[in-house]
Amino acid sequence: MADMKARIPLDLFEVPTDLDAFAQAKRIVEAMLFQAAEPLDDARLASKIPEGVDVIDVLEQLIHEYAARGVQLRRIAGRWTFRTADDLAPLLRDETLERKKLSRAQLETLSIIAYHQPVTRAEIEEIRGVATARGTLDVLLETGWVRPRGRRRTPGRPVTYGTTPDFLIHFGLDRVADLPGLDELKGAGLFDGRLPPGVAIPMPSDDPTLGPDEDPLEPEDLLGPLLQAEDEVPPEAGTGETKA
Amino acid sequence: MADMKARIPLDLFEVPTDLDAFAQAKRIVEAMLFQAAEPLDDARLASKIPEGVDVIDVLEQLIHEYAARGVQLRRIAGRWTFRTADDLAPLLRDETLERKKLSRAQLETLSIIAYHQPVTRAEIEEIRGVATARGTLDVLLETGWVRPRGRRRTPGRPVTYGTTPDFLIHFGLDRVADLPGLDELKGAGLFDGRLPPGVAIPMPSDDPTLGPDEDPLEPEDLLGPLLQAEDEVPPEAGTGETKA
Amino acid sequence: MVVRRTPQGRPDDFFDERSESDPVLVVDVDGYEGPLDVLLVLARQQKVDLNKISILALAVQYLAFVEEARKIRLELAADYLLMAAWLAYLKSRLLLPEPTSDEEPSGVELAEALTARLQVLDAVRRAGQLLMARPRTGLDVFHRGNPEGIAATSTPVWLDTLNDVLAAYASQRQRHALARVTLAKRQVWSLADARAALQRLTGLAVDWTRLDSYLMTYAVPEDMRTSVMASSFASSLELAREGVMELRQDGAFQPIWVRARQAPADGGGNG
Repeated sequence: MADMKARIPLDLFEVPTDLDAFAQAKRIVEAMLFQAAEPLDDARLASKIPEGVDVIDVLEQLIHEYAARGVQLRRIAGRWTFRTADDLAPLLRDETLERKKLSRAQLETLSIIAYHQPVTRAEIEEIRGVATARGTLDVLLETGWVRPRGRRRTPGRPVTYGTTPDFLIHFGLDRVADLPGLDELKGAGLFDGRLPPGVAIPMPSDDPTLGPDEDPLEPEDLLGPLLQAEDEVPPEAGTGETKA
Repeated sequence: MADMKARIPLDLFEVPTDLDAFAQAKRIVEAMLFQAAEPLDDARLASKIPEGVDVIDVLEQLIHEYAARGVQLRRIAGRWTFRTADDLAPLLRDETLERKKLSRAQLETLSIIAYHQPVTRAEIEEIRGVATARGTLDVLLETGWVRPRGRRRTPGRPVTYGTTPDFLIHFGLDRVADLPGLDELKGAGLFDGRLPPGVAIPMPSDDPTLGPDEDPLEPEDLLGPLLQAEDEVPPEAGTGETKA
Repeated sequence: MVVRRTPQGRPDDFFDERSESDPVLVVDVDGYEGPLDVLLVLARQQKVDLNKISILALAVQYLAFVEEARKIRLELAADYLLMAAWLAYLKSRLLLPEPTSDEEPSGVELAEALTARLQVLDAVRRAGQLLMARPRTGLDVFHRGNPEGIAATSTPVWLDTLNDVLAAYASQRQRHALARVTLAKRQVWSLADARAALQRLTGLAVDWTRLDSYLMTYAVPEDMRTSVMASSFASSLELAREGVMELRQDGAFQPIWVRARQAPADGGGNG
């Protein structure tokens, strides 16, 4: 591996200076599509490329350049995205079971959602005393253990989060009310004696019925990229909205 | 847009049949790196390509093919990944994303950890000439760029800190020896060995193997609230968490 | 996170990362990051290469700075005052004829050691800037934005157990509950304070440094002198016992000298 370095000229990645507008447009479209979390439409791509270059020409050229590669430029539902070549799917597929553990921040956030649900992001942050990293909630939503359940009737109408039936299944709980209380946690040695008085642990409830201070989620909430949770929202949550 | 379809031959995405092993290996590596959520190492890539093809040759070829594109193949933290070209940053930057700045104290502490690792809190304080506020290290640990890595074999057995692979990934570095400005620090005498008396550290090292003057962290270290860093501890050390 | 600007805060983003749980750590004086930071700023005002700065001029300027700061605000962090004490000592060494004793380093050597420290800090800062100027992943350069697109074949198997969740909950509740405890301001120098300060000072002192009189004059409000003297002395004994520091006193009621322990040599410290 060490000799690898020697074989790659250092200036390889320097900014090319002699690019014409079309070549630069190709680079920009490539990078935009690569970076995007979802397919992009013509207008979005066209907005960033040099004036006078037709974005369709650029896309067409790129389609040809990538056609024989392991990654291809495709149009899906009228928008553009890179996808790995279909014929490679069998090779790539057997990645299968990935053994994962939540990070500490994720675990803490999950535990707060479990105990304090329904709870907003701001409330989680207040309990943890630190800002929640953008990805933390996303990962929890991805596990399928956490779902957005409504919106709190306070300024800003923040989304409230709660746990899902999958959460109960994974952790072998019958209901969230079975989560141990303060005394049991102490008994299990998870709190040591130094806990100041006045620390209370709420009695958690994941009742899918919205609370008096909660509004249902709007249909847009379930599609919005912020939540990224369409897949994970269990059926009950869906019915929650219909009550309105 | 409708005529777009007509302009692209329908058989464009058919599986190429006449590819030699090397060309197919290139496609596979491209696809694997493209779909991976994080950088992949040589061994992982090599496991999927046709036998008899050297994965380093493939990577080298791909580096050159992508060098002038909007997406480039880079080696970061000793692994391989595609990422967008540096010069496109102004176009791709998400202005809505809050660019959280480290405070001066945090940045200095991070630099000292990066350039002088493994390093103890006392050594950081000696270089900065000031006590480290409690939150400074916490914030750095929270970024995931810094981790406690062991304990120095000196009185008090202070914790030693180092950087994580995430640090290298974030700053696009292959290894800590590639840190910018190392020569100047060497010239200024950062590595003259005066700091930990009798221990000369010629270069920063994030080698997870502990140095001769380091002891491993104990399981309690990883659970203690003071360190707040289980997330960042790599698997080898992380097994401590499963003790409970 | 509380964003608190010091009154004459530096223009660069300087949000205070200290949590309310930090007892009395007064790290910044009008936005400075400790005494070395002040010295670097003063050194830059000399507008010469760091190699060529006049340490004597620097010492004078720093002592003036501390005097000024103390007029405005009594509560200077101990670090600033220790540095003042040390610089006052250094100043006298630079001004007076060199002593004949080989035991003590010359003023010039001490000045060089300080210059070297300033250079390291300066280089560390520049390195930090270089680091931050790099294209940063997720901000300037980007990895695949949608890696799952087709790779949904990998099914995550979550290994987390209920106990992990409970432990995380308990630990963070406890941490936060404890973090809420507010401590009253200390009226004494604790042994830990004294110890840390002495260690930082001996980092500066390559060789015998006289502590007591300068420390008392510069570092300490009058009502704390007894406490500081006692704590410093106790801590220095402790550090000497651990082999970190050496002490010397030439006779009863003579000044006490300290230095970082040298590489193992015969004889050891004559404490």
